[in-house]
Amino acid sequence: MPSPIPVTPVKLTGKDFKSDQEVRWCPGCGDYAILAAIQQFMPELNIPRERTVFVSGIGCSSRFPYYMNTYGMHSIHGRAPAIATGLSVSRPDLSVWVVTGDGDALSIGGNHLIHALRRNVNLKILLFNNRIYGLTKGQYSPTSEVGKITKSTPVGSADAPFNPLSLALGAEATFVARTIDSDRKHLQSVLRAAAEHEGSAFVEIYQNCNIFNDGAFDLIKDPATRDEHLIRLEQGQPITFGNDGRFSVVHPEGSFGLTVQEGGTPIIHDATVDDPAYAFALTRLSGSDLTTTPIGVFRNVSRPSYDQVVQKQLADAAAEATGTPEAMLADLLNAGDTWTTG
Amino acid sequence: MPSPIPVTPVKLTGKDFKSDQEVRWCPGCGDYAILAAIQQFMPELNIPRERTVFVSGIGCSSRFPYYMNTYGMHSIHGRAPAIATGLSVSRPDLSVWVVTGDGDALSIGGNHLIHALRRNVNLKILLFNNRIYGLTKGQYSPTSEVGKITKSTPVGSADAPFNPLSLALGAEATFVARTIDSDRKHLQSVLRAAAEHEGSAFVEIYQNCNIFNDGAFDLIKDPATRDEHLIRLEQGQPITFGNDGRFSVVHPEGSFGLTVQEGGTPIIHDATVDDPAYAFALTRLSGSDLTTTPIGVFRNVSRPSYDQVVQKQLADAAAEATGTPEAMLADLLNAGDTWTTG
Amino acid sequence: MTKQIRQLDRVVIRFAGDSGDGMQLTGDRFTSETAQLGNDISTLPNFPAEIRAPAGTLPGVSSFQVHFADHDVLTPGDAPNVLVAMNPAALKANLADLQPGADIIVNTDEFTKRNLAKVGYASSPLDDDSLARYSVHPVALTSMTVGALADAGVAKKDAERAKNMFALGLLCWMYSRPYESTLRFLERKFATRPDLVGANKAAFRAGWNYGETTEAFAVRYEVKPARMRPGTYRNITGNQALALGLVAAGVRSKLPVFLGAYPITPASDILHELARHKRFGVTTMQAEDEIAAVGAALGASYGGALGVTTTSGPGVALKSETISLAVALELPLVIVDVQRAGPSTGMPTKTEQADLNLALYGRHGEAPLAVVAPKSPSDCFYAALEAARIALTYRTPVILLSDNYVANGSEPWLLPTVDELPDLRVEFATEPNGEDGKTFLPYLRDPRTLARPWAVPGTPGLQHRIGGLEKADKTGDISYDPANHDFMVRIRQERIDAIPVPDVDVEDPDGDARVLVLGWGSTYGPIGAACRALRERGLPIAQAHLRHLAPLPANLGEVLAQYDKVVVPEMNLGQLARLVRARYLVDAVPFNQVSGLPFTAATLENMLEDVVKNA
Amino acid sequence: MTKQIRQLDRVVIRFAGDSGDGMQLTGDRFTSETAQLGNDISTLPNFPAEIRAPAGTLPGVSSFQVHFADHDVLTPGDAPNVLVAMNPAALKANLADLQPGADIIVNTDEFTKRNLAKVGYASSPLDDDSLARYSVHPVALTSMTVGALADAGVAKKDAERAKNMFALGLLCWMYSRPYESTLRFLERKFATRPDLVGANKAAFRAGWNYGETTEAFAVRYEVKPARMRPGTYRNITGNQALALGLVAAGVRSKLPVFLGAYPITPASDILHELARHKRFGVTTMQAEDEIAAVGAALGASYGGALGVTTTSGPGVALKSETISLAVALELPLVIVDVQRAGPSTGMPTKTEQADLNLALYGRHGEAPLAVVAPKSPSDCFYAALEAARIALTYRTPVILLSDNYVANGSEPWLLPTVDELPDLRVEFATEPNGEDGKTFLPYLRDPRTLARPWAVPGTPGLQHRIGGLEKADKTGDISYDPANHDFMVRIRQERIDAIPVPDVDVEDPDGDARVLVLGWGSTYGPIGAACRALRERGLPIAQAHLRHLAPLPANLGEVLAQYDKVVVPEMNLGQLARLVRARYLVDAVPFNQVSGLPFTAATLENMLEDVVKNA
Ligand SMILES: Cc1ncc(C[n+]2csc(CCOP(=O)(O)OP(=O)(O)O)c2C)c(N)n1
Ligand SMILES: Cc1ncc(C[n+]2csc(CCOP(=O)(O)OP(=O)(O)O)c2C)c(N)n1
Ligand code: SF4
Ligand code: SF4
Ligand SMILES: [Mg+2]
Ligand SMILES: [Mg+2]
Repeated sequence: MPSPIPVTPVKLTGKDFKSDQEVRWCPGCGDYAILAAIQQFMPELNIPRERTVFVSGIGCSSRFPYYMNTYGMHSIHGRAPAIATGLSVSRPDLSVWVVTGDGDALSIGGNHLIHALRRNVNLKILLFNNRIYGLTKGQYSPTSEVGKITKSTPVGSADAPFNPLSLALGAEATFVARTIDSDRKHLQSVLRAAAEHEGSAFVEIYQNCNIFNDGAFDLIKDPATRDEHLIRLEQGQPITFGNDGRFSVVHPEGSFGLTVQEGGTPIIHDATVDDPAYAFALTRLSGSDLTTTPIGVFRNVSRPSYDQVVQKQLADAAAEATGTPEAMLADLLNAGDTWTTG
Repeated sequence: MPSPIPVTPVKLTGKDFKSDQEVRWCPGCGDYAILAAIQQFMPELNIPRERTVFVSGIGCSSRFPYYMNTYGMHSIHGRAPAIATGLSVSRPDLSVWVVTGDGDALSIGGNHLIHALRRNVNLKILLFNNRIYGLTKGQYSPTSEVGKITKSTPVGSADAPFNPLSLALGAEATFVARTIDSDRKHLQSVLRAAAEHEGSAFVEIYQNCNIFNDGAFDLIKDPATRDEHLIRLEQGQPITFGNDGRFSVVHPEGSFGLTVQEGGTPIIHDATVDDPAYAFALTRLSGSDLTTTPIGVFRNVSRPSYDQVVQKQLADAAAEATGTPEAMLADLLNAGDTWTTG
Repeated sequence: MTKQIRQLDRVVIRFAGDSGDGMQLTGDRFTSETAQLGNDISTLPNFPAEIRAPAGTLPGVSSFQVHFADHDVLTPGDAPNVLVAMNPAALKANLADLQPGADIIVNTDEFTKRNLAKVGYASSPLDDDSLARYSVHPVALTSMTVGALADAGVAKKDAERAKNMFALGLLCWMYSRPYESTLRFLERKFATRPDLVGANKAAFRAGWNYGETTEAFAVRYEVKPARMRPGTYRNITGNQALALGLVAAGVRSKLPVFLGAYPITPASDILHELARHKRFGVTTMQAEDEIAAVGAALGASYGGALGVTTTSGPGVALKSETISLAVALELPLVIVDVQRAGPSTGMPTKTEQADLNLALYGRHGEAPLAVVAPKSPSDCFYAALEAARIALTYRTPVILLSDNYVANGSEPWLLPTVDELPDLRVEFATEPNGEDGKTFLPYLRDPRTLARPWAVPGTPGLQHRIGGLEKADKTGDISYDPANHDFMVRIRQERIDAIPVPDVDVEDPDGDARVLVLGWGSTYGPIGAACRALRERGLPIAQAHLRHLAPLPANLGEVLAQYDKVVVPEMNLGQLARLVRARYLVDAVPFNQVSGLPFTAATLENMLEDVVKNA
Repeated sequence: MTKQIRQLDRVVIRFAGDSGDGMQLTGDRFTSETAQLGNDISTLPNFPAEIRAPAGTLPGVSSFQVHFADHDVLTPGDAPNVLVAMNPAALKANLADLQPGADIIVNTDEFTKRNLAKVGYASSPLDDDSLARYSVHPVALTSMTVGALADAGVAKKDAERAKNMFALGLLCWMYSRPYESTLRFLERKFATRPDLVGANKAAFRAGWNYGETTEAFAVRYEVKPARMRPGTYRNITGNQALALGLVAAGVRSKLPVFLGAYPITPASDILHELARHKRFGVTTMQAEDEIAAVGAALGASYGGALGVTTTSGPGVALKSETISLAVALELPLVIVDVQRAGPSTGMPTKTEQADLNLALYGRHGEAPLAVVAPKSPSDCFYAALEAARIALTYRTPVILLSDNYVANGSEPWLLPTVDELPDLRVEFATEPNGEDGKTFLPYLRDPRTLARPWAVPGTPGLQHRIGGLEKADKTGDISYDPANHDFMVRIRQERIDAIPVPDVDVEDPDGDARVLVLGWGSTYGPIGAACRALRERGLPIAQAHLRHLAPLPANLGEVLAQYDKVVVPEMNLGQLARLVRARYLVDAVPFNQVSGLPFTAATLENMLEDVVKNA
């Protein structure tokens, strides 16, 4: 099916996507890097700015739309996927992006998120995961590690976090990926794949909150440790990492999960396998501790989007319709048992 | 840790668990069988009736608490897990059960459900899944098959359903099981395992709504077809089914999922493996079409319950406390910089 | 045998039986036939919250009341003249509502020991003199139906099920109703089961013939057509009319309609109805919950659709936060609240008007919006159009307060032509509106409507961002400026207050009334009937009925000032009364009934009689 | 050099700087020292919504105002006498609020070209005559601090950061504040970084010495202690006091406190504070959202705890449906709404009183509950106890309407002894209460309180089921009976209306006022200050302030009737005014400011002067 989104007539640049609003995150916040990466990336899509909409909830990350010279809505806490669903379903000619945080998407907004994924609404959902509530000044979030000490949990949080990608897969997501604020190229490669995907694309972006959870992802960012912990998934490539690729991600016989081994036969990454069990196994490689953390596209499979089905139902109905809307309305009003007096 | 729930001094019977309220489901509704099975089962637990609480949301299924001679709350749509969490966490001496429907738990209540599971709150959650909205007279639900024709979807629903067990596993559930209204023995065996589990136990019960979705589970209930489609999971046993066990559930080499094969080497069921990838793979065996549907306990692993951690934090704080609450309060009020005038 | 034919001016019939007895269908058919005869009608269905409570029990009773007359009727009638009781439960549950002398047609087959015991009848009321005050017609409905269908080739269960058609046939004979449309209806309904078409038709005819031939019924009645405004009519329920009004709003605004809804009694039928009209470009989305439903509708409005969400009280409560966002965004949005009895889950199938406060005040911060209410089933059509008009023209959320009584009740509707419906076309912004000719100011207001421009995504050059944080006047940028906030809070209120709405009409035929009854929404019928009855008795009384609750009609203060006494009957504890007291400092006296049932005309007549006599 | 010492009766100082400059801490310390000196105090912090807006910008300015006096003060002061401006943005953002002649201490080091440009200063205001009306003290705060710490062994960045302590030292010298507690505080705060303890102490001393030695400051001031009721005091913010009130309610009721909360500005600090008091058996749960938070609190109440939930307006909107359930269940529940500016996200760090309507009416159906509001920071303690008392005694949800102004403002609090706090013990049901001695009737009411029994799970023999469907009187069984519903709706209203609350006091010292100012909540301070000022000018005026908004005090009608004119100042568009107008048909005149800022006493004084003179 050809995309209903028109192509931009003039080539745009990253600068075209900067709005006139002053950016107001804390100096050093990872959100800056993500913003810059996205602004630079957008022209690639050849979508006119006016056909692009960013919808966000509430949180530091959710300030994002203000900084993009596209249409945008900074909505309310947790509800961006729901609002974006209405927009996307009714306007197939738009490219609709959701920007959200770990609290916004997974705490208050968890239900809308999983339903958007289940429905496969044509949304690109970017979850800026800093594992903390930034805007409300540092409470733990549903992605904070167990025992996290924050203002609201002075002796440590009592609950296990979500693994956002596992949750997304459990919710039947068709596209699931992870990337990092600090790696612009990787971030953009993931966005590229997400943008090409028809249906919901769920992208977790690890983002540093240098005020309330500084260094949360240092293990996989710091050049000194990064290579020993970060696993880059590449379609069709064996999954290895570590200095000189000394670690392999292997699939032990009889096991359903994956483990990391020095040497060994790495599995070949294939995000397109239909059974989500593989991608699910991949998501379990990393927990809160990040020791073996895959980034890249975990799953990328095709299933009709909600938007497509709804539009098809509308088109089918329209095709059967005869006469002007006014005439049809007159018929509708006069339908059923009527009688005339006079 | 010894259970904080006392043991009943006198042996109870199923009749003791019947309340004086007239049961008001449609004649033939699967809810009757579930009710009878649970009433018969409860005495086994040796828990006094007054220590047992059923909390439900809204829906046909959610009428359940009225019929149990225990404490009970028929709350509001979707919120039972949240309300039960507050009760369970603050009252470790109670056995708290949640009764919910596919709409109640997975549509409006999806967020509370996944968070209760993530936290591992000590709740036994029974989801009566009839794949339809019964109480509101027959709209499709998040477990209805794609293309379902209902009052709200006259040309078919446009969205893929949840697999409730996959979702639960994606949400870090520690105990996940499935059973059927019509198989009392199986139902009770699953309840037994759920009751023994410390933390959240999530049990999906296939339930026939003979008014709005009659026969939804006939394939796995009808003696003529049942044995060829229903897979009974038994801990430590090979997973086979079909007449004379002619089908095996096998784990093809290199695969992360499971498939069904005539003959072949069946895998041995082990619900206690820590990696949820196995249980997840099991849940993918069955989709909306029920052709190969496992029932039984999919996953049963141990992780501290939210209740335990919270109680421990309270106990630790109490252990450090000195003096009467009144004296401590006086100290608290007088803490920090004070000054006295006179 | 020739039967006597007696003329009546009005009749109230109640069909009552078990939930499984098909009473709603029976009532519907009778109503439809009656409508075609040209009587004026009003109906009131009444069914249990349970889908199918245990057969034969009191909570399982389902009933349908129809009032028809040779003049215009305003209510479904207070006390039935005729009760059709399909079992002992139906008899017991409804007896107290009957007038003395009423006809009771009972299905004797169901008066078994077991069934009697189920509802606590020690002995059969048919056998003692407890029904002496009524005119009882015992009819073996089930067995006669089964007998009549002996050769119809259907299972006994199906034959038994057709007993409602037997009853309908009998009633149609009694009241001289035409039956062609019912026969056609049966053909449509059972299109895939020709055997059932035959069986049901046969049962209907058997009932008719039974009336014609048996001696048990000596009299037939006729109710002459009412003199109604000439035109084409159909019978319609409030929920249907409301759905059609939304479809019409789409056609007349040339905008796609997007409904985000989560099922809830008694609003679900609007979703069901709209789901069938995709050919009009109507999208219906069953959302995961009420918050998502209103969110999706708001998202669609943002994209240039007419966003609508339908629900009942609990749903409005959940939607509050998002409605507050819609107030801040100043986008069109129609929120339909089909009220039911609360608080909490309350009595989902019963009626109430207790969400007025919620509609007016149920949001955090100062978050004003418009509120309208329909006064009758067919008026739901026009109320929906009016809600859409205000939403689209003034870019504001509008709450439409229907209730279970109008939603499920029905009445004849004089069908409008499409042309006479209001033109709801809107203009989207397409050009920069800044003084420099280049800037777009999303919060620059139209001086006439105080509405901001509706610049939908896809419009080149008008990219802008909106959100829930306070916005600077004109630019819409985030602003924490104190003076700006004060200004924006006031202008949001002002723009609602300034919406021009029609003056409220006062019905005071002789102009000599000293008492005014002020109502809103679904109480229109009973209040009107009570006023009419009083006037007929020579007691002058004036009636004013509000369609617009926010803003209030400009002339309301004046109207209230003209009367010595203002009475406000409501199915709540006095919410409108409080509003007008605060606004006009008028000692408006509330009269409240919060029983889940509509006022009867008699209740109001009694109360108002006292007021008028003491005024 | 000997300095002149001048006596003042009151001073208002505002510390202003960048979000990263530590102004809140500086203000806090100054306040604490001042409090210990025995002055009466009131404070007002004011910080941006952004966590850390770009350095040097106007939106990034954070300020803290403290008003201290030798007499009791009611507000943080209208116009500062002294402004400490750490950079050009701080100067620009605050200048308009100053009195002519005010002292301005500026950190000249920050007045660079770049910083000036950031806020749109073409040239430095220090160099032209734009500050001629003020007494400007240019101080090179940063470089002097760095200089003073040259040998302190800390990094330059840390040295620069200590400039707020230099400023504090200087101000402490100017106003003759004791500094021991600040030095102790620094030791505690930087316990793990002895180098920073030293550096900050040194910076503080350097600031002090700078005042003492430089010629730039010729005068020192003294403000004598206020005559306050004897006792032990501490300085406390509203949020802290509220949290302590809840702890106290737990201790005095001997019940565990369960807080279900979802973080939201400006309520989060109550969660933070309560999370630290587990030793009192206080459980705090950070829930997944507001609905879960109130749900968990209600679940805990059902289990016999004092269930509490804390939030702000958007959260209350989301909780509405569950609060309605709590109304139906008749269980104790305290809902704290720390109001902020709305609608929608509004201005989260600004104050407002616009949730009164929401608290009173924001639920579907007739769902009455009790509403109380604190009038000052320390009063939050007592308001929390009162909310708990009503919730526990009358088994009802209670909404406590705090707001950002009292929540973050602070004042000295005369500490109560534990014994004088109300006894909140409750009795759980333990025995059947039916006439037969065997049945348990969960909705049989205590004739005195109209409360139903609180039978917590675990109580043998009292098993019962409750829910949101309408309940039969006494038995609590599901009931659709019309008369029962009408009864239950009315009794739910009646039981709230019948809660005995103290009469409202009127402050009318000479008894000759003809104008009454009626307020509620956080406007107490500015209204009181305005009334006092008017009286001092010989203009009589009466003040009444409501703690209870539902039910209203029994004597309120009488009180209102005694005055010719009633004025209701509110930080909303007239919500209380509408309430009393409707209830008492009194022409109460609203006076509204919805700017996100508290009223200044001067604003009210001007307005009231007009009213009094024209009354
Ligand atoms: C209904 C509602 N509840 C709570 C809040 C307060 N709030 C704003 S953002 C936020 C969480 C922010 O965390 P996250 O989504 O992780 O975003 P971040 O700031 O970390 O980017 C909360 C609780 C709100 N604005 N609205
Ligand atoms: C807030 C709210 N929204 C909607 C409803 C209406 N409602 C009641 S039950 C229900 C769904 C029932 O489906 P399910 O949970 O599957 O239960 P079942 O009746 O099938 O057992 C709905 C939508 C409600 N009571 N409250
Ligand atoms: S608080 Fe954290 S997430 Fe928010 S802007 Fe600052 S650094 Fe970024
Ligand atoms: S509607 Fe369906 S689920 Fe509900 S009671 Fe009837 S049969 Fe059972
Ligand atoms: Mg975050
Ligand atoms: Mg269901």
